[in-house]
This record gives sequence, structure tokens and C-alpha cells, in this order.
Amino acid sequence: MGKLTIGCFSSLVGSVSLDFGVKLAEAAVKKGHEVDFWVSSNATMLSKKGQKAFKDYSHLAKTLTELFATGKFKAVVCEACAEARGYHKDDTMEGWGRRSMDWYLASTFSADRVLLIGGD
Amino acid sequence: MGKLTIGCFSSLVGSVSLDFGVKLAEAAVKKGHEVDFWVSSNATMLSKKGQKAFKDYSHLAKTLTELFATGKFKAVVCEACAEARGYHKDDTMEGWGRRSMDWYLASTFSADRVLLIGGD
Amino acid sequence: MATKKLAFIIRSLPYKTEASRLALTHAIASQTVEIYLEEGDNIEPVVCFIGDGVLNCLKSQQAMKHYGITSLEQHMKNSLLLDLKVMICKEDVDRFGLKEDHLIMDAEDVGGETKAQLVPYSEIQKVMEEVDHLQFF
Amino acid sequence: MATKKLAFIIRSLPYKTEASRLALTHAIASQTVEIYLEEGDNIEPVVCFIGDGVLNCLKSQQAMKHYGITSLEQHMKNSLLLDLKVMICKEDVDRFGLKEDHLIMDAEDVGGETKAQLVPYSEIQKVMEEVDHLQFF
Amino acid sequence: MKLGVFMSDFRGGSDVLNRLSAEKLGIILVGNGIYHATTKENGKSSPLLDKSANFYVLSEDLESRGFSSADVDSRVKPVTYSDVVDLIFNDYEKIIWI
Amino acid sequence: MKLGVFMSDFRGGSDVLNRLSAEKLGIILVGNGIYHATTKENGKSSPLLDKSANFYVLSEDLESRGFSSADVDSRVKPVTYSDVVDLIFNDYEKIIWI
Repeated sequence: MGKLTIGCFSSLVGSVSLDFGVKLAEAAVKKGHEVDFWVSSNATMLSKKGQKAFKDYSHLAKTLTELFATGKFKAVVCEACAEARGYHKDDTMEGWGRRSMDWYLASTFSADRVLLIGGD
Repeated sequence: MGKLTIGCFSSLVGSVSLDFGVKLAEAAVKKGHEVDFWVSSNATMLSKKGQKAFKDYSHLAKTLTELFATGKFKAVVCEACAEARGYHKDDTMEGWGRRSMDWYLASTFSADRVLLIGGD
Repeated sequence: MATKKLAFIIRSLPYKTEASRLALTHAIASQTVEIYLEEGDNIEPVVCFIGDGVLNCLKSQQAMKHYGITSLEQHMKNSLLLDLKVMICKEDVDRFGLKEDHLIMDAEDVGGETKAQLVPYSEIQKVMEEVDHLQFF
Repeated sequence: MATKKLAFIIRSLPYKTEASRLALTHAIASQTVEIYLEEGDNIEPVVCFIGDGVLNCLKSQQAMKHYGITSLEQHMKNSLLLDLKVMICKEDVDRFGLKEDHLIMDAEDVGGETKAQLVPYSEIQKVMEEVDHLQFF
Repeated sequence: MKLGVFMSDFRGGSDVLNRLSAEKLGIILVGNGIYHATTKENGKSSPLLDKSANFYVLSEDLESRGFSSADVDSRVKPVTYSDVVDLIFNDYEKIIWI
Repeated sequence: MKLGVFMSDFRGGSDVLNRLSAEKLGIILVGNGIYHATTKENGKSSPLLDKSANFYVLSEDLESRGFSSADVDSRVKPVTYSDVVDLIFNDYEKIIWI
């Protein structure tokens, strides 16, 4: 079993790149791997508490909660990216950490595989 | 003097398309025109209260406040887009309205010019 | 008493960005725009798919099954159900080797009567000239 | 006691998306990564510009003046100031008709000693082979 | 029609732009669209500039990316945000963003 | 190196991908990258498929866009998220997203 670090850097809420990251994490954890998940830039909002489910947006909160419960999934949001968007610590969804970018780099140190999901 | 309706549909926070929209609105208002400004999708966060100024993000809050003060600038955010992102009414920056999409269409009815800024 | 025409020209692929989805949801919002307008005034949307945008019109999109989101197919059907004018560029459909049979041309399964139109680009150019305002997605 | 190498390959144009900015800010974050690691362990970033990405390296970017945001120029200089390894693909620079003189090759004006390197693509390919993990922006 | 097109992209959108026809056509290069005005590849200017149209480029976006008016192709006129407002209201009736 | 590439785009990124060389190369078409596997233009398949590599396409992304395995070029193998995890850990050492 290995460790996969996924970074979602500028993937949008509303695109399916973020969904890809979460679904890949889910599939990896199911197979017994460990996953670290980092979001920054426009992916930041994935970690916001109180997202309302609409049929036009994928709603990933439930999957994330299940992933946290496995103990094999860590997720952290870029602190500065969140603050710049006016989204503060109290609004963070349960389970998520808030750290600076060096957390992501440190996570890659012990990772067997690293996938950075960039793009628009 | 005319009326310009600007829609920022999927422009990102962190791209310069949103900045373009706000700066164009500013230039139009300075020349005596009236501007209606609509944000939806990932542009929604422009209207969020409490955005912290970072040097890596353009900080448009000050310009918006000045624009509202002219009385020639109306700005409205897509209600559903905001709720989907977990950003609720109390968090809306002063001056902004929250409406459904038909507000944008109605604004185009009396507009002399309409510019939809789309893109990634 | 006036009607303003508004074109929604969709040139983007679906799902990567929200562009085509937003075009359709905003076009559909024309159904409730009257609450903001004077008696008798109205907005008439026209939706046109050109370039890569025609790939939004493919049948059997299973976005709800896999990602839990409304497909563009569903949005197109809703548009037709509400009698919106929907045009698809024939040259682009041909370029991709698609047939009318691959495309969402009606919303009969949900009780719609209006059909989408497969038209040459020149017809879409005419729409662009006729409408009051143009928007590209 | 180990050092892991991490490549940040930048292929995107600046400003439209945050991709190139995020690459540099994350590469720079390697300066403080030790707080999360065991004594003696470290992360060594290498930054490479290829394709359209080389246009991030142009001098005289006035993004702060016009948009109030740190320019990619500033981020590149910060990277050099912190002695990060920065490589720029020569074939792409040539393709755009640019000369070394157009590019940010050092951070001397802010007291930096490390220089950027203008190298053939084959050198960047070598970096990709050497590093532990690859990331494309 | 009198059509003003904001071109904000360097690598995409040309297919759509090439097909547009208008009695009067203005193309305003903004954002990463400015590279069409400044950047040659293998010695060749952007094919976009061969289209029959009035070309403008937003100075603020030029300068943000490290260029100045001196770098701009002679077919393209540098403009400010204020000029753009006048173009929108005085010269073109419909305006789109690509 | 053994390099796995996630190709998520239909219109961009090919320039970068074409230059990559690897002892073992896998290209996994995801998101709008799936059109490379399914869509011909003027009767021609995507030039991407001419590259010497192992090609995969994510079934979920195919089906979301209205395609099925029957529409996929014979050079490309449909895979699930679970298969992708195995490709990442067993077949490739470095993985990138374009």
C-alpha cells in the first residue's frame, strides 16, 4: 500500500477536475492506500462549511465526510487562499486542516506518488 | 449617456477577467454612463464580505465601494451560485444585491450595451 | 410594449467550465423575467450551438449518474420544454461526423413540443444580426 | 536524512489563470518546509519554464501598477533571491524571437546572486527524469 | 451589424472569430489576447491580424505582461479603459467576449 | 522514466505532450480529454493517438459526455477510477496533469 498526495491548485468549483481529485482519492483509499489532499486557489471553496446542494453543482461534502472517517485521508486547505476569498477559520468544514503551502511540499516528501491537478 | 450591463459569468477570482469587468465599469461610470454588474458562478466570490487584501490577489473591494457611492452603479450576485458555495446572505459585501438570474436578463432589457465576460 | 431579443451563443465544450450550463440556465431564466419589467415588455432568448459547442448536444449524457450533476442534455430538454428557440450549427455537426440521430433534437420524452433546429452557420449569423444583444459562452 | 527533488514545470501564460503564480509560490514555500520534516530531511524544488510558459519570464511586468498584484517578474526574482534553481527553455525563447536581454535572468537589483539558466529542452527533460516528483502548471 | 469583439485568449477562440462577419468589425485585444499584437512565432505575426478589422490593444494589459506600445504590431492601436468605453458606446452596437 | 500523463483538455496541451519522452509512457484521457478517443474531425482521429504510448480513457467521463466504450478508438482502453489507482501505483512512477 502506498501514499498518494493530490494537489488541486486552480481547479474550479463547478468544473469536474475537483470531482476527479475527490473520486480518485476515494478509489485509492478503498484500495487501502493513504491519501493527502491539498486545495489552493479556486479549489479552496471545496472546504467551506455549509455548501448547499444544488443539482447543477456536484456536492462533495458527503464523500469527504466518509473519506475522513476512514482515517486514511487527510485534507488541508491553503490558509492564505481562503482568507483572500473572505472565508475564515470558523467556516471550515469539519475534518479539514488550514495550513500554509509548505504543508503540501512536506506531504510530497513521504509520498509514493504525487498528482498535481492544475488547469483552469 | 448610456447604460452598460456587464455579466461576469465564470470569470475566476485570481484571473484578470474579473478585474477587467470592474475597471471597465469604473471607466464607464467616470464618463457618466450607468452600469449594471452581474456576477455568477466562480465570479460570485467578488461580492463576499471580509476579503483580506493579499499582494497576490487584486483587491477590488475599495473600487466597488467607490462605484456604489456614485449612484450610477448597481451590482448583483447570483443567489443560487452563492448558496452552492456555502456563502450566505449575511456574508454579502455592502451595496450588493442577491437575486436570481432573471434579474440579469431584465437588466439587459433597458441596456444600450451588454457585455458578457465568460471564459474559464 | 416591446420585446428584446438576446442571443446565447455556445462555443465551449461541456463540463470543463460552467460556460454552456450558465448559458442555458440564464436563457431559461427568461421565463420569469417579467416580474422585473413593465407590463407587456419581455425578453426573448435564442440559443445557438457552434464550433465545439455542438458537442453539448449529444444524447445519453450520464453526468447525473457519475457526478450527481444535471447534464447539459437535461438543460437542453428543459429549454425545449419551455419553447426556447434552439439552433445547432450543421457544418460543425458534419465536421464531427455526427448525425441528427446522435443529437438532442426534441424533448418529447418529457412532453415538449418544440424541436431544436439543425441549421447552416449562415442562419446563425442572421440571428446574430437580428438580436438586440449578443453573448458568447 | 534525505532530500527529495520536486519539479515545477510551468507551461501556462501568466495572469489568465493563477497556474504560474501558484507554481512559484509553492516552490518558494520549500524554504519553510523543514518544520514539518525530520531533522536533515529536505525538499529541493526546480522551476522550469517551457512552451508558452517562457512568457512568464519577460522583464518590466507592470501588474502591480495596473492591477495591484505582484507580478510574475517579482515572484521569479524572489525565487532567484532564495537560490531556487530556475531553468528557461531556449527553443521556446528562440521561437518567440526573444533574446536573453528580454528575460529575467537574475535578481541582482534585490541582492540575489543566483541566476536563471537558459537551457535546451533536453536539459529540462533530464530534470524531469532526475526528480522524485513532477508537476505541470 | 457593428460588432466589437474582446479577444482575451492567445491559443483558443480563433476558429470562432474567423467565422464572424460584420459590416463593421472591431477586435480589442485584452488579457492574454494581447500576445496577438506583440508576439511573433518563428518570425510570423499572429494570423488573427490578417482579418479585415479595426484592431485595438488594451495598454494596461500590455504593460502588465512586460510589453509597451513599441512592441505592438503597426496594425493595432493601443487604447486605455477610457477609450474602450467610447468604442463600446460610439463605434459598436454589439459586443462580445471570446 | 515511467510517466503517466492525465490529458484533460481537447484543444490545448498537445504541444507539451508531444515533446515528452519517456521509456514507458501512459496517456490517460480524462475530462474533456476524452474527445481525443471518441471524436473525429473531418473524418480524422486526433493526432494525439499517433504518439507511441499506452492510451486509456476514463469510462465515467466518457459516459458523462454521451459516449460509450463502443465509440472509443481501438488504440484506447476504457478504465474505471479503480483501474486508474492501479495504473498510478503499479505502472507509472511519475504522474502529471495536462
